[in-house]
Amino acid sequence: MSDISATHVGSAGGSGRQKALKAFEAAGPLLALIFLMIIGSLMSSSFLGAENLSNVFTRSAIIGIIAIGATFVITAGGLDLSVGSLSALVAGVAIMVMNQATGSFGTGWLLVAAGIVFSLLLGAAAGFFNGAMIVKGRVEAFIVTLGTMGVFRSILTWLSDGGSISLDFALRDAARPIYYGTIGGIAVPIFVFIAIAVIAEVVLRRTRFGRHVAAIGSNRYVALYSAIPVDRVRILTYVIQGLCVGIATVIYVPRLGAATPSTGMMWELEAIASVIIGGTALGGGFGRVWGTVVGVLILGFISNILNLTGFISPYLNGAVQGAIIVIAVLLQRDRSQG
Amino acid sequence: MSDISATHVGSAGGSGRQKALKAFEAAGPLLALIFLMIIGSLMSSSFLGAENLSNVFTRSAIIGIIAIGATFVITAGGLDLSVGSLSALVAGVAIMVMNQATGSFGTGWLLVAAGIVFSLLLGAAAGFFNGAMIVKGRVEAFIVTLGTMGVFRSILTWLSDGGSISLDFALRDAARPIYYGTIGGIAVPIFVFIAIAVIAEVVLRRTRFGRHVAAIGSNRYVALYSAIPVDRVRILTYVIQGLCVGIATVIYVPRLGAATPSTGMMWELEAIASVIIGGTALGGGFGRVWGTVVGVLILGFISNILNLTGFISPYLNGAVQGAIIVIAVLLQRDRSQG
Amino acid sequence: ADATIGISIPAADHGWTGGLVYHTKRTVEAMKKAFPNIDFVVVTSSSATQQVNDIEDLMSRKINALVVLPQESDPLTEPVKAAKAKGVFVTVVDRGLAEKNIEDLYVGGDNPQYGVAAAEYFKKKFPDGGKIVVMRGIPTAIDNIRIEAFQNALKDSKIEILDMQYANWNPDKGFEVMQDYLQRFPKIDGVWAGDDDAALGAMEAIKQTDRKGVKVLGGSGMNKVIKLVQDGNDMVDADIFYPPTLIIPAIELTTMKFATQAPINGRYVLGSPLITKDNAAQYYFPDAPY
Amino acid sequence: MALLSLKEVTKSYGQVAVLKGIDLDVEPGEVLALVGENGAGKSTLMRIIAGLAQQTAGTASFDDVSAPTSLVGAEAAGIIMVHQEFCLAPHLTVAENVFLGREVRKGPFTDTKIMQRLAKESLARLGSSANPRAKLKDLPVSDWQLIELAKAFARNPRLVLMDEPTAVLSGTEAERLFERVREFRAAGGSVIFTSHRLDEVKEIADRVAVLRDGQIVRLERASQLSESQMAEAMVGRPLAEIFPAKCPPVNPVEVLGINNLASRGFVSEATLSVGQGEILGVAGLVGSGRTELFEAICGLRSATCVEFRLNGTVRKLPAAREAWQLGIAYLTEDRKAKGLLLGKPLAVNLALTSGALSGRTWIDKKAERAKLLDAVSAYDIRTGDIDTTAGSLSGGNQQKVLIAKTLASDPNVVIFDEPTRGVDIGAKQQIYKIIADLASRGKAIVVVSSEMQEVVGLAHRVVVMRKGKAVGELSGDGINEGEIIRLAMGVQEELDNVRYIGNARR
Ligand SMILES: Nc1ncnc2c1ncn2[C@@H]1O[C@H](COP(=O)(O)OP(=O)(O)OP(=O)(O)O)[C@@H](O)[C@H]1O
Ligand SMILES: Nc1ncnc2c1ncn2[C@@H]1O[C@H](COP(=O)(O)OP(=O)(O)OP(=O)(O)O)[C@@H](O)[C@H]1O
Ligand SMILES: [Mg+2]
Ligand SMILES: [Mg+2]
Repeated sequence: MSDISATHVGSAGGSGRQKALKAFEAAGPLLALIFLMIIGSLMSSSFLGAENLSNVFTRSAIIGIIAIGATFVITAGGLDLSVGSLSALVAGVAIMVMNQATGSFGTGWLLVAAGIVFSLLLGAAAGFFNGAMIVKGRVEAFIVTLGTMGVFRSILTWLSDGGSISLDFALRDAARPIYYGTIGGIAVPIFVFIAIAVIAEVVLRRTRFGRHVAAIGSNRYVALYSAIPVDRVRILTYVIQGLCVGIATVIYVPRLGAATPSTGMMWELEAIASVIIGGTALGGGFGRVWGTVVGVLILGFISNILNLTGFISPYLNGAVQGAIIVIAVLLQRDRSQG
Repeated sequence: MSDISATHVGSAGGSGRQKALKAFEAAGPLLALIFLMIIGSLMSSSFLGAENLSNVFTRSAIIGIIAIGATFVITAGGLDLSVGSLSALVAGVAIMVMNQATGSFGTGWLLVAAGIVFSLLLGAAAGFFNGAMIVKGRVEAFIVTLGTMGVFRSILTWLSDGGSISLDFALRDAARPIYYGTIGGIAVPIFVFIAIAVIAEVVLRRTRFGRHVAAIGSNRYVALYSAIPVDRVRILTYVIQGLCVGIATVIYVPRLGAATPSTGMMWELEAIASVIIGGTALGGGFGRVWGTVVGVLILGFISNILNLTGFISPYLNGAVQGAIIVIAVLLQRDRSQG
Repeated sequence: ADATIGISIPAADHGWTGGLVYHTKRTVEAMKKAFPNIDFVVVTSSSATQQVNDIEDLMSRKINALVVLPQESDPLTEPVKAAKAKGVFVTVVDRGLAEKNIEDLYVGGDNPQYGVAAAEYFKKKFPDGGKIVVMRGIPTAIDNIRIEAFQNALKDSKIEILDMQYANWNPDKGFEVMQDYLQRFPKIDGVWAGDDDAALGAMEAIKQTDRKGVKVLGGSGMNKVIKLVQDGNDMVDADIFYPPTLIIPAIELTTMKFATQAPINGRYVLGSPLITKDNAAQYYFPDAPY
Repeated sequence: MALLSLKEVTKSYGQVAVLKGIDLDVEPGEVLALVGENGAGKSTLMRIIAGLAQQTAGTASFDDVSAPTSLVGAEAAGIIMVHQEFCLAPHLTVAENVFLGREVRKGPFTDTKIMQRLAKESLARLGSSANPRAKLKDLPVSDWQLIELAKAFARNPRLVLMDEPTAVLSGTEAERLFERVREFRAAGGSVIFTSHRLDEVKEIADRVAVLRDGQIVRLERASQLSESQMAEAMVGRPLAEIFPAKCPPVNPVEVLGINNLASRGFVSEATLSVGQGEILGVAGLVGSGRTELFEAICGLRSATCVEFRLNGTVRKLPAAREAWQLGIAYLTEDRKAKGLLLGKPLAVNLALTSGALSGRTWIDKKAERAKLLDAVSAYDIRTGDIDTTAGSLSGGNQQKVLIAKTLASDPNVVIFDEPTRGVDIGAKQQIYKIIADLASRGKAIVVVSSEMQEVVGLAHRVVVMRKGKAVGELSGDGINEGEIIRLAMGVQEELDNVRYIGNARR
């Protein structure tokens, strides 16, 4: 849709009541989350327990970090379907490389650090590949990333001979704190998640690059006429996405210590859904990282509540999930684009 | 993105060479298909056999008909992720209803016909629901259909108690010809597929409604200001999509005789991919049904060739598929939007 | 070639099917070497629909025998029947078809027995009753059969099933569901994860808490889990045998049929015995990916 | 020594030559006006200078070196273009738009405070008080053009290219712009601008270049060229009286009437009526709510109305499609976003509204084409290739297509909102004649326009709006500019408050 349209339909700030309505809509996902948490605490006594909350936050970190990357891509008007497959691939390759290297590096934190760096590089490189194909090859993002989604997963399946690739047991102990460790009582993944969210929000909102990302998504031609390096910025969003996948994978691997062909299945849908639930526009132009974080938590808590209460037939979990997602977005329908 | 772009990029006809290039790009998916078929016939002697070709065309009919519906939705600037789940639901409910009705209707063609009508109605009704939520409820299509994707599949899982819903064996014989029958040597699904494709192409290209669909996808506000009934047309595209799912399901049921919680998984991705490979723009504004048909056949032949030659590790099928999809689209990159 | 054998199996989308594809490949390679005049074609499919397509494609290649491990019983019945009608020798593996007597040869595990074995394990572990949670697999007929048998076998015991949720035979989902079960139920004596992949996830979730003495039972015989059993892990002290290796005899027997003209048909059902520390060694294949 | 020097610059799109050997020098500290008919090549020439398009032949030099051939290069060299259509990002704030691509940084971060201050200053120098923190999409479009201009001047340019900058500005705003241009010129900056308002060309330009069919046919000091000489050079023949004679109907039968229409935030009390064969002019300052009023009447905006009469029957306000079915046609002032499908062929655009062309169901491509050919000759639409997309037409020619499209369904009530925006003087004359003809055929006509002469010259009766209210009505010989301005501004208010009115909605 043409963006200019927004002007005429959306309308000039206006009265206090309108402003309140706007603020309400802007806070939509947050309200949905709060609402969900109230429901959760009413339905299950263990819901508000520190441990349960910590569990949900911690496991949300993985999709969350990926979704933060997706916020950049989508804000710039792009799309990346390959994230789930990519994280499977990164996990698998990183584990293989680390297992190989135990001979020369030992099994200490040094190798773990090397593995982390390797994962980030691999993720970023894959993101660069996606971005370059889309921007320079001028192929629709949907197609390119649908393609690499198949390619990445296939490569992993091939490397793992269809089975799982497991981290060396000695290495597991060194890596374990990355998922299970706590700092001041708060789990490491939560720290990483928060740190990345804060950085990303700042980058998106306070830096020139972030400005350009939004401008490109808002209207690519505007950006072009303002002498913004459009291609470079667009490719960079995919690199950031890849990097985020790399980071998420670093957190994922120590959790179960293995990559399997089913690792990361459907993560792309979850990530995109989180971004959109959070209020970022699917067509691009406007993105907010905090919204994405809230979106991820909404999804995380929905399934947590379903597991904790279990009063619905497990067959219907998907229906409840689907319905809640739609309702959460209905709360902020101003931004709708159909 | 905005249509304004067209001004600067778009361009008037131009020289003979440019025209030839344009024609080449427009025919892109067709060339990709031909190329694929040449490869296929070189690599396998049975590839060009009447039976094999008939097989591929016949089974492509199912996704194909769904993808034709998706062409309308996408051309109007929408998206429907729920098609796979919907066809599972339609299949399941239709089978249950038919099984129930054998008592009073017998097991003849009458009941089969009633089942067909029921499927189409159910599909259309679900499409209407999607459309109304998106258009009247003003929620992003991605979210609504992601929601109903979960809802439809859950309902089926619940109805089937997690197992499968099978068509009465007596009824199977009555229904069998719908998939396995031939008319003048050509399989029934191929007839249906061609008929629907022709009708859809005519509707999209030659009727006022089709014009309106493209106009809305191109710029919804211009459409509104041109007295086009925007809401009605948008909802109708989803109804058409639902109807197409209904028809596809009618062909699907006699083939497998059962609906399971995994029926139709990932069909949405295949359908959308076919549409885009066929040259329809993901953002809307331009669609072509013949392209979609070619897109479906490309996907169908890729996996057929892989099966017939089987020289690659089965693990890597996904990679080959992904790569070919990207290449097929590279051939027509003019329409790219990233 | 004297004969072509087509093999249609599910794609490697979770651990067990991964192992299946691995063993299929290995067996085919071995058979090719042993019987150079027999051809093999392997196709893998990610859904029942695709598997039907694949079988059609195999038929186009004029196969003489079809070894098929159906994604789903009901949907594959018709297509396999059609293949049979064209005179192809049919070997069905693991999941039976919905109609009897289509296949020439059946090689399979015993799915009801799988559920019963699990139930017996818990009955023996908790003779005085206990509270267990269950993870179901992917919603399919097999999962239903196993769970039903499991529940029936527990009917006359004092064991209480607290809840059942789908974990899709997936370690990540197993981890998540287990974490939530642990929050929800202050006392859990045992977990039936339904599958070794999910069991691994559940184990990590339990390890994370300070709960002691929770018994985790998976199933299917993943080498990693069998190793744990063998090493006397106190959380996982048993497993149910239901290995993807059952594809091996299926392929071998079918090959024999064409290589040697030996009369081959009938049913070959592997039991689903409980693997414990005592017998673990005989089920342990350290080199398999699964 | 010339700042910019063009030699034999030629541009063709395919077979169509748009520019044919342009020789032109621009000195530092000079304001050059480009005038010419729609499609003469003005925008194309500017786009070449700005590095957005490449000439097919000829050379351009800037500062005695060969001129930059990319936008980035041009920007670096100090050449900035303000486009005929808006090039702003609606989701970003005003300050962000102004500094897009030129962000001021403090360390790694953008310095929002400074940019907001500078943007505010830059806007203030153009007389705009737009809030630099507001998102663009939340501002009325009336502010957008000034923001574009502020964006250009904030880039420290040496040469500013402005393509019809005043087409969407009110008189006062245009005045402020000219002041800013004079300031800029005094500081040594150069400006090339285009306009179809020849009076302002005369007022602000040092030199005038008249373009016809891609060639410069006259290039002279502005002081040596009268408006009518310019017009004659453009069109190639002397122009007669621009407005057709008025022949108001006697006691016309009312076709459309409204009592007290209100649309939240924009229109509060609007009462008016238009009769058969009558041309009703609607005047008012920018932002007085005229567009909103008529959009509401056509069902394009929600509103309430005490009474709505159509052809003598009282009914409720129609919905968008209903209005059209009732024979009310609305020509939007915003052709890019609401008027035309820029990516689609002309024939498709023309046929969008017309039920007559296509039957209820089928499209008749032959009829569409015939209609297009009719429209091309009736409205003098200038295009090299009849199958081209609407977006590749020049701005004025797009406007003609829009008018053709709006009239294609033969409506009974026609509301023209800024009908001659971006249209050359010859074409204006034509459009006026079309409007008068429609009226003489008994149609009820409304002309909303910010060009005072247009309202005065065309209308049989004039309604003046102020702050969303219809504040007065003039007719016959009572119609004159002074009276309209008095009503539009309110007697007691000073000239300075005009901007306040313009921004009232913020
Ligand atoms: N991208 C393009 N492709 C083909 N033809 C084009 C393109 N851009 C412009 N033209 C043609 O070039 C000619 C000159 O257009 P241009 O926009 O320069 O006119 P203009 O003088 O600015 O007119 P106006 O006063 O209406 O804005 C027109 O006939 C137009 O159709
Ligand atoms: N798309 C556009 N392109 C250029 N200028 C525009 C556009 N839309 C509106 N304008 C300008 O902005 C002015 C104000 O438009 P807006 O619709 O915000 O207010 P309005 O109430 O319609 O004002 P008016 O009473 O003058 O019509 C218009 O008169 C016009 O000059
Ligand atoms: Mg122009
Ligand atoms: Mg207006």
